[in-house]
Amino acid sequence: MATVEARGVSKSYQGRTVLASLDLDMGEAELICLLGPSGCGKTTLLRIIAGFITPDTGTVHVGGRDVTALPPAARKMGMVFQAYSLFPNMTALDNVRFGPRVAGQAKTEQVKRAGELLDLVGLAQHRDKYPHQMSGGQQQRVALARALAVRPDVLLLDEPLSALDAKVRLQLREEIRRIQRETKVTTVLVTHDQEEALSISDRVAVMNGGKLLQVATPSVIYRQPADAFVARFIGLAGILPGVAEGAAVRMSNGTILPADAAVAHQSGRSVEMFLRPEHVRLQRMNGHVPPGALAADVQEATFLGSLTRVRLRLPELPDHAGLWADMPSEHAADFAPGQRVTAHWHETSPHVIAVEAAQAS
Amino acid sequence: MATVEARGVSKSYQGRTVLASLDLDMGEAELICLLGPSGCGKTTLLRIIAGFITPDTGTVHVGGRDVTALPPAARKMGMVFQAYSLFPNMTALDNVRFGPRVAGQAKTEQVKRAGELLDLVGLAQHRDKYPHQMSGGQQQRVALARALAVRPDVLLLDEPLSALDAKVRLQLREEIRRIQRETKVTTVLVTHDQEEALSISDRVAVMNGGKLLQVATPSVIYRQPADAFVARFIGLAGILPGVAEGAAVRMSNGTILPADAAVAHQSGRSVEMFLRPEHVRLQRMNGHVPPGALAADVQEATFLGSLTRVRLRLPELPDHAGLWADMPSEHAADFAPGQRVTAHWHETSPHVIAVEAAQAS
Amino acid sequence: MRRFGLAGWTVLGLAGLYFIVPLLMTVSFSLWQGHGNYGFDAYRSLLARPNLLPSLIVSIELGLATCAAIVLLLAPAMIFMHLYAPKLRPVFEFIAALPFVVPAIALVAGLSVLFTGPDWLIGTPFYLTIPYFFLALPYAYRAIDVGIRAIDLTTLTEAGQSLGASLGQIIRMVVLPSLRPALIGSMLLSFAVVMGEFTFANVLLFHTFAVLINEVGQNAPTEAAALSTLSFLITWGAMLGVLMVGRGNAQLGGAR
Amino acid sequence: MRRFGLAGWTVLGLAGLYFIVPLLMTVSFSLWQGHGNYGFDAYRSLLARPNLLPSLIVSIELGLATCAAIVLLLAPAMIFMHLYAPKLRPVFEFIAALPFVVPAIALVAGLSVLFTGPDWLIGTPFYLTIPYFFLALPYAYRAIDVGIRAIDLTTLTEAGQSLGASLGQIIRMVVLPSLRPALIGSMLLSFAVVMGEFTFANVLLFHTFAVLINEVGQNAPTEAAALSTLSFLITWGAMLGVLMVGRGNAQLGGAR
Repeated sequence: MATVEARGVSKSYQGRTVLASLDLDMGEAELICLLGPSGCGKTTLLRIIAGFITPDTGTVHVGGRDVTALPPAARKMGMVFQAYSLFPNMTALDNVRFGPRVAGQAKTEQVKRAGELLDLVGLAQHRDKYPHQMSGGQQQRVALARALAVRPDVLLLDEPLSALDAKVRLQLREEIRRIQRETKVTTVLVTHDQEEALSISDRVAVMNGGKLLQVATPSVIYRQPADAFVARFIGLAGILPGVAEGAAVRMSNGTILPADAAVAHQSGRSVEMFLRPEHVRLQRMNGHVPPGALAADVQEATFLGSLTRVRLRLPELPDHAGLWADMPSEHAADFAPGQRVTAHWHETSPHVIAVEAAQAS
Repeated sequence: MATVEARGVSKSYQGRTVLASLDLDMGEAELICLLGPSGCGKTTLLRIIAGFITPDTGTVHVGGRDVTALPPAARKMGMVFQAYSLFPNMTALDNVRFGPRVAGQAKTEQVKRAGELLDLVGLAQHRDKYPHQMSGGQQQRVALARALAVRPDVLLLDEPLSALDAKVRLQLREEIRRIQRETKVTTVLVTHDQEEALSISDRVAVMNGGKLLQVATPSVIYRQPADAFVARFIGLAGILPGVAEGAAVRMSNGTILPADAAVAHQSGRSVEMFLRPEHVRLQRMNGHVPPGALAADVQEATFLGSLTRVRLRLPELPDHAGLWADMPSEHAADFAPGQRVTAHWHETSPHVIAVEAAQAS
Repeated sequence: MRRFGLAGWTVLGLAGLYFIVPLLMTVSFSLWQGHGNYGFDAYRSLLARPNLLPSLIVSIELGLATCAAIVLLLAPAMIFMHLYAPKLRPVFEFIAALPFVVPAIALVAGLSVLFTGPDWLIGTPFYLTIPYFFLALPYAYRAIDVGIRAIDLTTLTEAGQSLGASLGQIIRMVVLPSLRPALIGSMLLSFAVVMGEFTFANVLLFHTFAVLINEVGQNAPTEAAALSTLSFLITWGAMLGVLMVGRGNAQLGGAR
Repeated sequence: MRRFGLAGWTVLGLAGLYFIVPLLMTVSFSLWQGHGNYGFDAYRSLLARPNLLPSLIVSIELGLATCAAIVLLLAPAMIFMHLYAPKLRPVFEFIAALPFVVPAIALVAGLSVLFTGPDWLIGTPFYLTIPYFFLALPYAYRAIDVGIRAIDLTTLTEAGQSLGASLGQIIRMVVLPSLRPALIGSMLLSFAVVMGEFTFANVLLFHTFAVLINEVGQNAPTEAAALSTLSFLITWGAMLGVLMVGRGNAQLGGAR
């Protein structure tokens, strides 16, 4: 329900830079995931927005108002923590009405509001339970209701699902998305799980080393990663190193592989070609390798249900080159480990990134 | 390197049946996963094979030899535990050579064997580290090497990956498969993670309530689940309840949906039709619902990278009916939440199971 | 999981005997009236002693004063340490362990020579509250520390702040209620320590309950046995209280 | 994380003063020779006392005997309890807490009247080893329990068994080496308890180190101060030993 603007935010601890002059803009009612490996600064950024950490430089505006100097209690932000943070001495209902209560609302108002929110998270019948009587997933639902009870301008979720079982995690993920859509609260979610980020976000902000590498919709992040780090971190990708030549890439063994026309302006530079497993098609080797294809050996085939994922070894290319190919499990019998194959793909499928470009462009 | 046969194994604790007269046969060099929800008895079965638990009835044979009365130390089985179980007062090398050492091998032999095994698990350069100096994944690799050092007839893995990060879990899973193939040790792996079981096993043994429901290859388990429990537990499936009529199933709203000809012999019985999301195709609603298709609303679309998974609501069917459909992410824009659609599928896709058949057939 | 080691049972049995046999003998001896007669004479003459009630009152007062010091000084200091200065934990641990490692007798021998102060303090037994606070420190510290660790104080405080509560509100509405079992436990333990303390009171010549027990023991064996029995009962009661506060909370979830 | 509460610093400061000021005063008083002169006279006459060495030896012997009992009785019993009878844990916890909740003075008053036994036991101070074992129990139990919990004894034992080792081999090669720091810690703590114990020895009329300190304190103030100083130094040394064994292991990883 409010925009969030972080401008030039940086933070160091004992000389170690955790956030390096970072800018982030969020629209109203938007859900953004801060995604990155541990130590990338994503939690620090969230805690700066929450007010638990004071940035060394930079400002945070919420709905146009500068909140940089405000203490957490004055920021009107709801927060859900990774660890179970419910007040252990209170029932679910009392936890949820804690915010309205310290704000001095009338008790009937508090209870009404808390009841509605417990309804929203599907726990109306558990209102009188204490935290230790609820499962982890239920506790996090109550924590979500409690955070929403203060009608926050911004909702901050600090890895709220990471302590939960896989099955509960999936359910609660959908629930959070639904509730965020219904309440239209601007939301920041911190996670290290790329599947979670892709599936839940309006936009994903990929972080590494205290910097924002790319902020974009899940499908752009997946299809057009801004740099090699994002390409490696998001989803699974085969990597083929080579040199750009016109609208193609030349491998170290001389093979010319077709690529997007956009490669043309990188001509002559060292590049890496990223290929998603769903774009790679295999054929059993029948003597010759057609132009635009690569010779490979099947190293391992992993049954994943509807799909079987095949890992390929590329004997003619350097060690760090590798490819994966997904295929319907019905066809997997043709590609057992050891089988010699040729791999090919549509020329628009590869995403080519210059090796020097370590930064977001 | 040895067959394993469990015959009529049962175990109760204080009147509660944990294993109910269960039979399991394993071939030489086979890798079987015991898969099931917590409390299904899978760990009890593993510990009976290991000798830590004495069964109430039944026998365990390894390589044709009855080991039921043998203590664990005499069974020649290597075991890897869920919790980090390395001896904290010993280096990686000393941990691995513990087995040969208590067996009275010459010290040079012990060290040579331990070195080879640390090589095999890729930790040759960490041989002098203590457990607390290693990561969780490294510790489990050492535990694997230690279990193999006694040249076991059977390797027993008790949720060896469940304490690890998602990324490390994937790596080590492949590693375990590779090492098992190289050493050809008959292996039992206990897990509650169905993806892990499907991807690593020669055969999967699905357990629930102390019984084996189905023992089959991953692809049979996935495509032809023996009963409703297996169908729900393995992978994601839409469920349509109805009544079998000839080679089709009649829904409660009267719609007739085509199904496999095998349904014919269940004619007249209550059945559930299971549909994998990859088999369901969607079209935007254009006025009428063609025969053999279902009207539905898109409830939620989740971006999963190459695929987008759509959850459907079926307004004309009972509450517990539901469908999912996977589609290439390129086409997902046509199926936003709220969109009315028709869902259809190839008549060989659904798997139909009679509701009364709660048991493995 | 199959066999309970013989050595284990032996030690357990010996330990049980060590506590139960003397207890039974003490109880029966306290009921002995000479020449094969048994009855409550010893208890009657014990209760008739004029110095029983005063010494019991002194000990109870000292116990309550020590409990108050624990709740008003130690608990807040530990909450602040956990929240704002976790680096000071080793200092706290060290201080909390000191009274136990420095022999009480060394402390009291040094102190008795040196401590001077205004008459209103040194002249009354309440002066003992200061050393008793530190004697009780290891137990009270441990009990409160376990309680604080069980509730993830930092996250609870941050959750409260993000909901708009002040630190005072959070401590009053969340932290203290959550720590109630730990605080009650620490007070019961401190009380038990004070009730049983002999060295300080004896050397500094205050007439507490423990000193009385010793005195009686020197000259009236059966009364001493009766007093021991009563003392056992009181302290076992306190112990049961600790256990039940802990368990009741874990099961009923009043504040856990 | 920003401010360390004022109350916290205050309590910390007071606690520090409470320990440091008397210590400094004790040390300076022990060096006072009257009329403004300072020197080591008190230490010299203390060391010249004929009963210093015997009482120190008695205390050290008792301390060693108690340590032996801890390692030979308590540690094996606890290992077996953890492995084969985890349900008995509450019993162990209860027994380990008893000596602290039952006031020592009540115990000794009852025991001194009742305990009879063969002369070779009751006639020597070694008789004290039995009550001292139980006095040291809470500390020793806690130290060993923490050590055992840190190593997941059950899984280690099962791992050893699956590798073909006997229970004896596992305990000798894995369990005891892994518990070494915990065992050393429990012995140092027990030793400190015995060195400082006054009540039992005094009431039962044995002349231990703690009794000597009290005796000296009654009639030779500066010597008492000197003795207190020495006692502080010895016990602080033991304490540092405990800390260093713990830390050394955590960092160098000898056996953790």
